[in-house]
Amino acid sequence: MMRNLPAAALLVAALAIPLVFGGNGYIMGLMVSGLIVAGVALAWALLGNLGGMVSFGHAAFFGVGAYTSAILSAKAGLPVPLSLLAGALGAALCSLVMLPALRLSGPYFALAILAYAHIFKILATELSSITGGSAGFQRFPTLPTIAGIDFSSRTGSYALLVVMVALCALVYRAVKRSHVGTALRAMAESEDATRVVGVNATLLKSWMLLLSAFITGLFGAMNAHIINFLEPDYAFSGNWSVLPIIAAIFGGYRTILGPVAGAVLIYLFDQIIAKELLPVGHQILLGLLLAGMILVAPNGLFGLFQTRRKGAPHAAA
Amino acid sequence: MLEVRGLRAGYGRINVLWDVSLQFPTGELTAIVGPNGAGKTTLFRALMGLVPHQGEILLDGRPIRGRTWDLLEAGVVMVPEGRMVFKDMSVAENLALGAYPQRCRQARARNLERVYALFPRLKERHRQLAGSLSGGEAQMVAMGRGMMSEPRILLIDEPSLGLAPVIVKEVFGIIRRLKAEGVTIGLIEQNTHIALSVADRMHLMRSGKVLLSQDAGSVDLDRLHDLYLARESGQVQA
Amino acid sequence: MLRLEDVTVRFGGLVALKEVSFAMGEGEILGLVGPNGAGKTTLFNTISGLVRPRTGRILFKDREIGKLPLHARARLGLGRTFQIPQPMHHLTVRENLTVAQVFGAGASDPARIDEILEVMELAEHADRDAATELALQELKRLEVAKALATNPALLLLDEVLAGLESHAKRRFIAKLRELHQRYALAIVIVEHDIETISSLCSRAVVLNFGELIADGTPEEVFRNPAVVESYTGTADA
Amino acid sequence: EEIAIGAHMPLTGSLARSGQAFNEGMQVAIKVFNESQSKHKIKVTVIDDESQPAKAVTAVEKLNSDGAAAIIGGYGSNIVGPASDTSNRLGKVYITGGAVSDELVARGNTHFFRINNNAGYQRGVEGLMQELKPNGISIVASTREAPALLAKGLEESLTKLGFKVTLHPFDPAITDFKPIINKVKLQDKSEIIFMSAYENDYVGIIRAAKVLKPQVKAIVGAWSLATPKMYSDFPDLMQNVIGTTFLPFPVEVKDEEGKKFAAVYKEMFGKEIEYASTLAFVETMVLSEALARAADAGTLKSGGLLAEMKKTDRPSPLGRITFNAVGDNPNFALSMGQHRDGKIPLVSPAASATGKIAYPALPW
Amino acid sequence: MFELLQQSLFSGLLVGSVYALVALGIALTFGAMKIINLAHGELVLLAAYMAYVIESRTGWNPYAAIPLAFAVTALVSIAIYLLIERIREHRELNSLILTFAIGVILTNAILLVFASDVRSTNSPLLQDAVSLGSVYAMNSELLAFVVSLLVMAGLWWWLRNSWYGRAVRAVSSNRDASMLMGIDPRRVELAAFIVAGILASVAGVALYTMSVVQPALGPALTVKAFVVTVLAGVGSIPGVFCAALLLGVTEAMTVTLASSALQELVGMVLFLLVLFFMPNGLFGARARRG
Ligand SMILES: Nc1ncnc2c1ncn2[C@@H]1O[C@H](COP(=O)(O)OP(=O)(O)OP(=O)(O)O)[C@@H](O)[C@H]1O
Ligand SMILES: Nc1ncnc2c1ncn2[C@@H]1O[C@H](COP(=O)(O)OP(=O)(O)OP(=O)(O)O)[C@@H](O)[C@H]1O
Ligand SMILES: [Mg+2]
Ligand SMILES: [Mg+2]
Repeated sequence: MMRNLPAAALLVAALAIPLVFGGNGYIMGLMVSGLIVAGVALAWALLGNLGGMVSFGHAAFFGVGAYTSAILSAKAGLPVPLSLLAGALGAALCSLVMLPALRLSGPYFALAILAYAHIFKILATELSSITGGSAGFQRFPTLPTIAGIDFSSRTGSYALLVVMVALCALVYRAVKRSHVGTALRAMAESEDATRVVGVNATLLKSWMLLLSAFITGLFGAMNAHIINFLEPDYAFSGNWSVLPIIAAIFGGYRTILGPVAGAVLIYLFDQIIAKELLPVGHQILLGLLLAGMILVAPNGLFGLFQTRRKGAPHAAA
Repeated sequence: MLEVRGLRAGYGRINVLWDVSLQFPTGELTAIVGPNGAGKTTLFRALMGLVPHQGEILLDGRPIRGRTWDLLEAGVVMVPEGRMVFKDMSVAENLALGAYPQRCRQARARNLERVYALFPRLKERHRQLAGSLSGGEAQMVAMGRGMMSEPRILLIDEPSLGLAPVIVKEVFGIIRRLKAEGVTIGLIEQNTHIALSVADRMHLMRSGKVLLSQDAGSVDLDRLHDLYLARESGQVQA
Repeated sequence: MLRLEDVTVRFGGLVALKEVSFAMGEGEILGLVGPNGAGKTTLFNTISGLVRPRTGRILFKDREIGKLPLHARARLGLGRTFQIPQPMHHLTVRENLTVAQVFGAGASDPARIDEILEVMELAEHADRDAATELALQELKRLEVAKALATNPALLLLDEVLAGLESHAKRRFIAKLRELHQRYALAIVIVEHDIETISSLCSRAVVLNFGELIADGTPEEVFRNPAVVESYTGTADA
Repeated sequence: EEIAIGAHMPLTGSLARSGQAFNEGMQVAIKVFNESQSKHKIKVTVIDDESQPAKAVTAVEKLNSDGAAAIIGGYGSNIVGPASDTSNRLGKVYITGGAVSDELVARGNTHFFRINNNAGYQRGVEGLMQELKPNGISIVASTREAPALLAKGLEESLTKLGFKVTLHPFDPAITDFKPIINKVKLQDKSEIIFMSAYENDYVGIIRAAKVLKPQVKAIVGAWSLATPKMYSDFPDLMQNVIGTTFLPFPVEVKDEEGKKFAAVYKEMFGKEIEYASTLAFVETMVLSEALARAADAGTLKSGGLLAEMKKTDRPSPLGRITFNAVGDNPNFALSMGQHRDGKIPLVSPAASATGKIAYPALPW
Repeated sequence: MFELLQQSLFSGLLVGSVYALVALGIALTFGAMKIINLAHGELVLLAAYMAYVIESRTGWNPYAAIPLAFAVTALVSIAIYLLIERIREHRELNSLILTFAIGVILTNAILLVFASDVRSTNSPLLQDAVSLGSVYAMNSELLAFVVSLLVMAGLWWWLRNSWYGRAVRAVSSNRDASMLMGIDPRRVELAAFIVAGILASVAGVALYTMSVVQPALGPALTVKAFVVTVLAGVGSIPGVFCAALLLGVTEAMTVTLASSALQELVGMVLFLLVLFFMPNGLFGARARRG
């Protein structure tokens, strides 16, 4: 029971927020943006924790998901729920192009993905007949009303995102707890050792990349229909790569709830507290917070709470 | 002379050494034997300041405050197992690093020649990355690297590990020669017979304690055997 | 069971294995000896798939496996240990075995893992982090345990006995015999200790500079002058 | 009576330079307005949108929930777009002077107003070209949103006017422009280089031109070029360069309002007014007056502001301001100013010129 | 056409030399310590702003700012190292995040102090055009080229001939073993960071003299530098120089032969191709181990 306490607390908070702030478009807007980051942070952490791959380029999946969904819903008239799914699939499909990068390790992989993100961004700018180029792409459908719930309203979007984040967290948990998850954990630092006992490392890693891209694309697509405006600089902005990393690390990227809570907290801290204290250059506070966190609690907020599992890595000497 | 008194050391939650006291008298070869996991390697690592520890370590009667690099300057050198080579550096670079302490940089070229003469295989492979060497070759690098620094006190951890019988004989030949040159040596060795053939004094460790200390000439092999198999316990001095 | 035909491996200019051919039968315990750098580990790497040979064929259970990826060979029943132990990082000892079992043997059987832990004297370390909390000999036992967990038909052991004190060594040898019996294992073992090879193996092959220079019973092999010269040295140094 | 309004500006991020200038102009307008009469007091809350759409959207939501009567928009169509959408949904009047995309007025938002547009910039440049009649024009344009839009528009309209036009779009990450200028020099051989970009690009492009010395007759640019600041920072590069503006420098403001603006601006920030701050000043004045009128009529709470905004028709330092059905200001047109020894006379169109163009107009 | 290509080849080489200058610092800390200093771009930028301060206050040549720039970058560099040094777990990943955070702090500090204006040199001497035959350049570009060649040679010599170079790599290869060699890991790593500071200060001043700086430039510099480092292959200092020139020339050629909008695209594609087909980089001799 104790182990599920953080999850339960988060769930209660998630339910309480619309009850308390439901009328406040501002707070709900911040929550929605925070949850978008949370979804991407979860996807990033999944790849980082299970796949052992640090990515600097999740913006690629985010942007592709956003554009795919927006274009399909506007130009092909696909209903938005389907276009969201298509966006996620589009992002996953794109990650297939990145499979060669799986051969690379550590920073090389991170940088290769960054290069892909750049390439996709430039393509979105140059293929202006499809994407509208740098002028941007607007006038595509908002989130629909289904069964009486208007998902384009702040509270509606919020509810949708909470459910989606929760679903993704459950998928993540299932993978992590499976034997596949255990094998993946080992693979990051001892690839040969895992392969000689029969683990098909490349395949498992590919699946993780695909899954991570899928989730990121899904959130990119949802964000597009919430903001209702796309342009390459925004959809492929480095922010979509960087913020989730900060959030995940802050919350604890080896945990599942860490990235989620980290994203929301960081986002709210930055927008509500930091902006109040320092109207210009408030990110300096974010930087300080992050640096402090890494030094004081390298395993993140949730890592702090977690009782150290027996056999967890610990510093020798 | 190197001496430890009441040494305790361990890794995080696990304590390995319990009040170990022993001496490495100048110019002598002190062998340490004992079953696996007894804490022999840990003893050497603690001596070199690689493992946090309590208790006193004295060099020539003066306590040292375990800075590894100060020990190296003072001529105390450890040869670790072959796993501890610099994997992504070449054999030549590994050996060159052996001569890092100020006092032996001058003589680097000469010492390198000496090492290459003892292990011709290393000369052949001087540009190969140490990480791709065979197990035995890596062991030779570790040994050669230790000799690059002209040790005054040399602590060697299982030099015969993974070496072919011919090479083992050569390595012990080298150890004998070093001893003859006046180097104080501490040696961990599983093969009691080989150890006894070069040692002046022998200590048996078990479960983080020194159980038996004897002069090499008067070793009671049966006693040793019993202790290995843990039929007896308690500190024994001979 | 296992057959190598003219296997050659090169690293740049270095010929690490030169047209090596041999075969071994079901349930055999084969000793593989030779001087340092002779190519023993390379041979294991080639069989298990870490190194691609330039030429030659590798047959396992009458199947050409030379082109199969690492994991596929493991699933066919090839278990191996690493000379420099390579535990799976971030996993406990037990998790190491579980992964090996699930992916290598294709089934999850906790009881069997407990048994292996017991046999390999790792039970008390079962919940330690494999990569950072074990001493060298424990790591070596873990290597064997992992290989066993994949349910192998052929076990490639690379110097798992090196550095064991004599009593432990004897115990280990007895254990290997027992495993060999119980699971009808074929074993290839690399070892520098002549006694061990003599007492454990029915047959030994000798590599020198990548070439197979002797094949026969341990007694025969260790009496072979070429072997004495390159490997064991003269009787007394 | 105190009326609270809100604004979102890019005070940090890629558009921070323009955002700062906008903020200053807006602050001056508030001060000028509050001092000009004593019945109403306008109070503005500014939120940094960090040059990001999502942040701008939440800013609008926050301002709305804090009770802002109307919203002054920031800079950049990609940011103003979603922000004004939100504002529209919330039923709040939204006015901007920093978003020129045509898309914005095609959405049918009822609460959206803007005082400038792409067409205005185009008109200014087209006028100049028709006066100069160059044999060819090379447009060097950033692929960022606003510059790309202007470049596209100009390429079409100038071609239609019979000019030979070559477009060189460049990635914003570019720092060395010599290869582009070299193409202009050796392939295009045109007489005019037109730059549609931002300050750092201008410096790079003009430097490259100074090194390669193509046979052009004038270097012309869009916004943020013909400003006193650019001259004082880079005097050697700016001499004779022409850019869009509406005020000569030193400011020769003929109308009272402009003079007042310049004086208060100097007092508050210790520098001369510039282009972006003027835009912000005008939009803020227009909004303030409409707010005051609605408050006087007692309709502020009941949506009277919208009607008052639509009735706007006033002169301004930018020329006449009115809003058409979609909220655009059809009168917007810019002049072209030329850097000359620290001064910036207006050289085109002839009607508003304060000096004669130096042609060929080159910094070397 | 020939003239066109000639000039763009030349321009590409000059731009490449600045890429090299910026990259050397990253190559040093990454190649030697496996630590990617994501704040390196900001260090360079900081140095550039020091050049601006000196030039605008005193009217001296920006190169006169190198001592001041060095003092500042070295201090910041030391601070970065002292913080990294405190990281015990997952050093490679966590130092990435830490230096990223420091980069954010520096970017915003620069923004607060220097505002968001664009800055560049005003020195007529540095901006003047020179022609070498039929190709043209600014004085500052030629100077930067020479400086970067010298700096590269200096760094190469240092890594080769001082004990530090080898020692730093030993520390990153196996910390415990390096201590057994008598190496004080903190001392050699600190030295590496100080040298990276020197490199950043020179790069920043050169950048200021031939290009335009603004507070948001840092991350772009870091990424470009890192791309060059990987392209070169870890551990090869001359390789960094060659890879940087190659990248510069490729970009310039893209502009000339295709469109300048594709410059970055082609650069990235080149990078990926090298990464996939030559995982050790163009000049990296060392095997990359997982
Ligand atoms: N890094 C570590 N973390 C935790 N425990 C360790 C570590 N290294 C060694 N140990 C433990 O310390 C004990 C002693 O190890 P040590 O390596 O000193 O033994 P040893 O006498 O050298 O044995 P061997 O003959 O196997 O080399 C072992 O029981 C081992 O489990
Ligand atoms: N990747 C590699 N690159 C270059 N040379 C290599 C590589 N791997 C192995 N070698 C060389 O090939 C030879 C054979 O090595 P191998 O590890 O097979 O020897 P071994 O017989 O296992 O020796 P040992 O008994 O010392 O473990 C050695 O000389 C080694 O240095
Ligand atoms: Mg040991
Ligand atoms: Mg071997």
